[in-house]
Amino acid sequence: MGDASVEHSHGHHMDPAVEYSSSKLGMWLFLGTEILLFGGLFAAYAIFRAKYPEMFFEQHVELNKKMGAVNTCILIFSSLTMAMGVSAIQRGKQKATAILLLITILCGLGFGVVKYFEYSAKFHHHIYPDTSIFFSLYFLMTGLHMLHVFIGLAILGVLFALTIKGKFTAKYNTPVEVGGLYWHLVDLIWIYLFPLLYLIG
Amino acid sequence: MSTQSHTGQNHITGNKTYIIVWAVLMVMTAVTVYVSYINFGILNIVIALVVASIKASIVALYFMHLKFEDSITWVFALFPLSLLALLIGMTITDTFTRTIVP
Amino acid sequence: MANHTIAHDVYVPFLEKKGIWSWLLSTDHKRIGIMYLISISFFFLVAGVFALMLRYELLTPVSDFVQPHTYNVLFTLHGSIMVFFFIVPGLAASFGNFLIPLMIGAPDVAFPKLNLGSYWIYLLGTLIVLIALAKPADTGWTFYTPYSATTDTDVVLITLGVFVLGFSSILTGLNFIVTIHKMRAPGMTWHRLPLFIWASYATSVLQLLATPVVGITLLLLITERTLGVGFFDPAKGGDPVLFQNFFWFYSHPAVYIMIIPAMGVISEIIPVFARKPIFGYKAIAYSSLGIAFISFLVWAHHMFTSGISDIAATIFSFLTFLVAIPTAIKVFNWTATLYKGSIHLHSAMLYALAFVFLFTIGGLTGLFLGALAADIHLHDTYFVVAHMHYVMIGGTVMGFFGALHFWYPKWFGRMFNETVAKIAWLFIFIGFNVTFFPQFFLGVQGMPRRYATYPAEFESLMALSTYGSWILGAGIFIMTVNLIAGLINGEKAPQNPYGSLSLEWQVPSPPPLENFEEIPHVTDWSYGYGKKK
Amino acid sequence: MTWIPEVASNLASKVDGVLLLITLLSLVFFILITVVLVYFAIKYRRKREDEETPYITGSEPLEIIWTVIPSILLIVLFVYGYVVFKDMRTPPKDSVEITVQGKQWLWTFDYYNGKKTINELYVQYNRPVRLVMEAPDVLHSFFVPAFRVKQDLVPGRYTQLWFTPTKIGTFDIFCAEYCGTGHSAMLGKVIVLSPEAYEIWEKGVKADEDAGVASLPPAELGAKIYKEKGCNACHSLDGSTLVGPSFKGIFGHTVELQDGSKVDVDENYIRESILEPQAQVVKGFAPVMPSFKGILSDEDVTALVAYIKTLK
Repeated sequence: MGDASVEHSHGHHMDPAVEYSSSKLGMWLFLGTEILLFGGLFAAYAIFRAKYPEMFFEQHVELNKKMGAVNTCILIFSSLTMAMGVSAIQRGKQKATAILLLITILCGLGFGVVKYFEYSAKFHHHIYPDTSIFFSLYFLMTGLHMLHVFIGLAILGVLFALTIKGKFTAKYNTPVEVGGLYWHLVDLIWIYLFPLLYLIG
Repeated sequence: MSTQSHTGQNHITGNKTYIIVWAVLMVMTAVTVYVSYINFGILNIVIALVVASIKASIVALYFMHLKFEDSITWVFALFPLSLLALLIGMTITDTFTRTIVP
Repeated sequence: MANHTIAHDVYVPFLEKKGIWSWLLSTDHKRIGIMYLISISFFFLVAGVFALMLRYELLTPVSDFVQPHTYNVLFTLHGSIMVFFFIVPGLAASFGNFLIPLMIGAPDVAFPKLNLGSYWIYLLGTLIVLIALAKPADTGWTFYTPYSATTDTDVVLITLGVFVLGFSSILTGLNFIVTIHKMRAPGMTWHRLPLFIWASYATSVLQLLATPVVGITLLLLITERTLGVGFFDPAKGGDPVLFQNFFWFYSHPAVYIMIIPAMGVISEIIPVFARKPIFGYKAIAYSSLGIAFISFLVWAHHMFTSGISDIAATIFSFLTFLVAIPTAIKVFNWTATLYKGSIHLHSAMLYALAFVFLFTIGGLTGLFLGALAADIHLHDTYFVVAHMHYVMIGGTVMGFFGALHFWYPKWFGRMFNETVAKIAWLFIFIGFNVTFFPQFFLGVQGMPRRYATYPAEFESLMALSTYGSWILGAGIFIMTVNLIAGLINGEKAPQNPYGSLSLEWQVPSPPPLENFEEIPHVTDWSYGYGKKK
Repeated sequence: MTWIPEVASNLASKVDGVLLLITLLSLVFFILITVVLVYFAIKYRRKREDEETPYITGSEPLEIIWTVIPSILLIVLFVYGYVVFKDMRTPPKDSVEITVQGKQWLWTFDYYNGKKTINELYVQYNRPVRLVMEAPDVLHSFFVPAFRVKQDLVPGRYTQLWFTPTKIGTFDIFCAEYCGTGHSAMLGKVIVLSPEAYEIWEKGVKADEDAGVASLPPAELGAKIYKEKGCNACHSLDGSTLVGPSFKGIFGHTVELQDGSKVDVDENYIRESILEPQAQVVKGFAPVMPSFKGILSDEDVTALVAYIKTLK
């Protein structure tokens, strides 16, 4: 390595193994931050759930359990396709990866559509974030989650475009894996939101 | 030139495993929805949260490959959770042990 | 080593390129560090001017300089800018950026582009807050509800700005943690790391994991004002004290985000100018992590009179005393490092010694506020103001000034006037104590903080404090002029003017673009001063 | 000037005990560190460039000593602080109960016998008092330095504190939690009366220090009331806007009300605004002023009107 061709610009090109493990660690750290960002809402939920059990019980019935369940299935399925997409690119199968990413994106969009119908039904019944503490929590938790879905979709869109262009191979696919981690977090948070809001209120 | 393969971290999980994991997740979702229609009182919350936690762990371990990660990743995956528990735990301790002034 | 460098390649200092875009688009950690340094110094001076205005108003008991509302706006801006614009990014973002790759033997941080992005986010946050100045908030930097939810000043924009700044802080912390884990040069084991790196690591963990909580808290405050959400509004079933719980969950660790890097700086300066190995390396290193960890457990000691439960207050009081232990350990170890040394009282060393002295006062007065019964009397009085400034100025700012004087030759390749620096130090040291020591007595006597006007019985001490602020202001002015003058016409700095063993001094001043010609192999720690037996 | 405010409650001396112990311990450590620091800095200062220094990297026994000794002392401090705190939080069963309301920016006190005062809390010497406190608007904090007591008032719930006054006299009440523009004007007094004087006050007769006040000229009496009853917290004399309209030059002017109608500020309007503040509120101000009915006598109101007339 130590030949005369060493140039100043070389510093930014890390050893690929280091870059790979750095990126992954970086994303895990970011997920930790995300968990604590939602943490404030989870803490608020815990306190008000304990303080006003009747309110939560009466009002959670207003939420559409079926739509929530459908969305849970959609997200879990998208997590599956995402994970399979990562495996596919690690084996160098670019086409399979592109298809799997596309399915994941479609699932994410589907989730958004269902959520849109849910929100508009709520507004139709004059239920807004300031209706009660419970609905404040509902709108803020699902709203913040929805924002993460959108960010996730944007990341997936970029990954999809780059996959089609053939940027990722069995040797270099760090962004796919790291982006996948982010998408799984979106699923992970929903796994908690669904029972907390729709099921046990 | 070394590639990722030397680290051993780049574990490729087979699709079979993923589909089993997915099936388990779907079954648990069904269970938790089903249980929500039966009134167990306080147990409903416990069941829902336990099921959600198992699901979340499975997603983290398999889909997110935490199972194959090094210890430092584990530390940074679990430490935020303990802080979250601290935030919730201590805020609740405060809120529900306050002196009620008549 | 120097010969080797020259023989091998042409030396291009990182400061070589000129032009605004060569800065704003640079991913070089040293340039980003300088951009942070300029930004935070600017805001430090601005908020310092606010402080001088506050003290000037308090020269007499009545409102004769500004009206109470203006006074309230001024202390809000002073606090918010000092905390969120200067001291939280502060040493971590400026010197952290500059030093971490150099000290661990890396060409840059792990994610250079993200690093630049963090700076832009910081700029975006400052921009939002600047817009908020059209109708500046009067809530105090703590934004306590319900006042912050009901005042008709602009709370939304300033909290949004702080929220954005939080992201900058999170991403910087993330970057540094990964850098320290993954980018260390061969042989740079954890127990050979300079203590500034340990401190930066502990700080980064706090930045990463505490900041999101204040982020969501401020978002909730914003939704309270815009969407009518009522988590903190008693009329809607909410709880104002919940806001304080959430707020301090971040803001107490934030105190350590501010002070731990300064502790790291002191641990670097003292051994060099005492020519002694740092005393109790492992104790200092692990106490940084210990402080960071315990800092998550003590937040409610800001709330003993706020209506939290007695049980919670008791638990938090106990945990608060725990944090005193690792802090005390550090002070003892720094002092012991001086023993049998060969001490050179360079201006950086003077700041380091001032740090130990003033921080000891700040730490000891913290005991009063941790003890339940005493805190009931002292809470929200000038005692708290004095304690906090002894920690923040006596600690962090002394560390910051020390770092400025210590690494100045390395960073800019020039020297400043040492005599003027010592004079400035004397002004700052005296001015600081005259300003803030009387405030301990004011607090014990019951003078509440955030008072635009005050009872006449406090006038003599209040006036003394104001006179002190003038001396302090003069000192900072002299120091600033001296450092700027050094940039323009200072002598060229040698590579290693103090004979330090740390890696950053083994490259030319200012360092070349990629720091090291070849990634160094580290064989020993950087504190091997003195003669081994 | 004294180091510490006077000791005027049973709790004050206990809190001072904690303060004293921490001060002593702090002084010991402070002097120890400072002396060692300065001594080392002088004794070992560099005399020659080539001085040799020993390679000392630490000492485990020392680390253990300076970890364990402070730890023990800290636990002692914690326990002492806790014991006194517990006292401060446990009001005796036989305390006199007084309801306190803190609002922007004055204090009102409601007594068990239906009496009501503003910014002046009357208590009896040597008899425990429990304050039950609430705030309708924002956080406030009730702080009496001479009693060493402090407690925030939180909207939406009641908080409490207690003390037994052990000294006859008048003591400052401060609002210690920032509450807006008038925060530093939210001051009051605790007036500790002897049992005899308290009995007279309870029966509604003016306490003796007020005797002679009635003989003041009306405008002067008004000026005194303006300060004592907390008018100054919301109504400025220099034309600046606080919570309420400034008194400067208001008399004889026409003001616009919230419904757009206009009214002349004359004796009757001022009288009504004091006794029934919500009846006709000036445009641009919130209807937050408390009624002074039963607190100010007719003479007092007349005196205030006379005073406001003088403010040109």
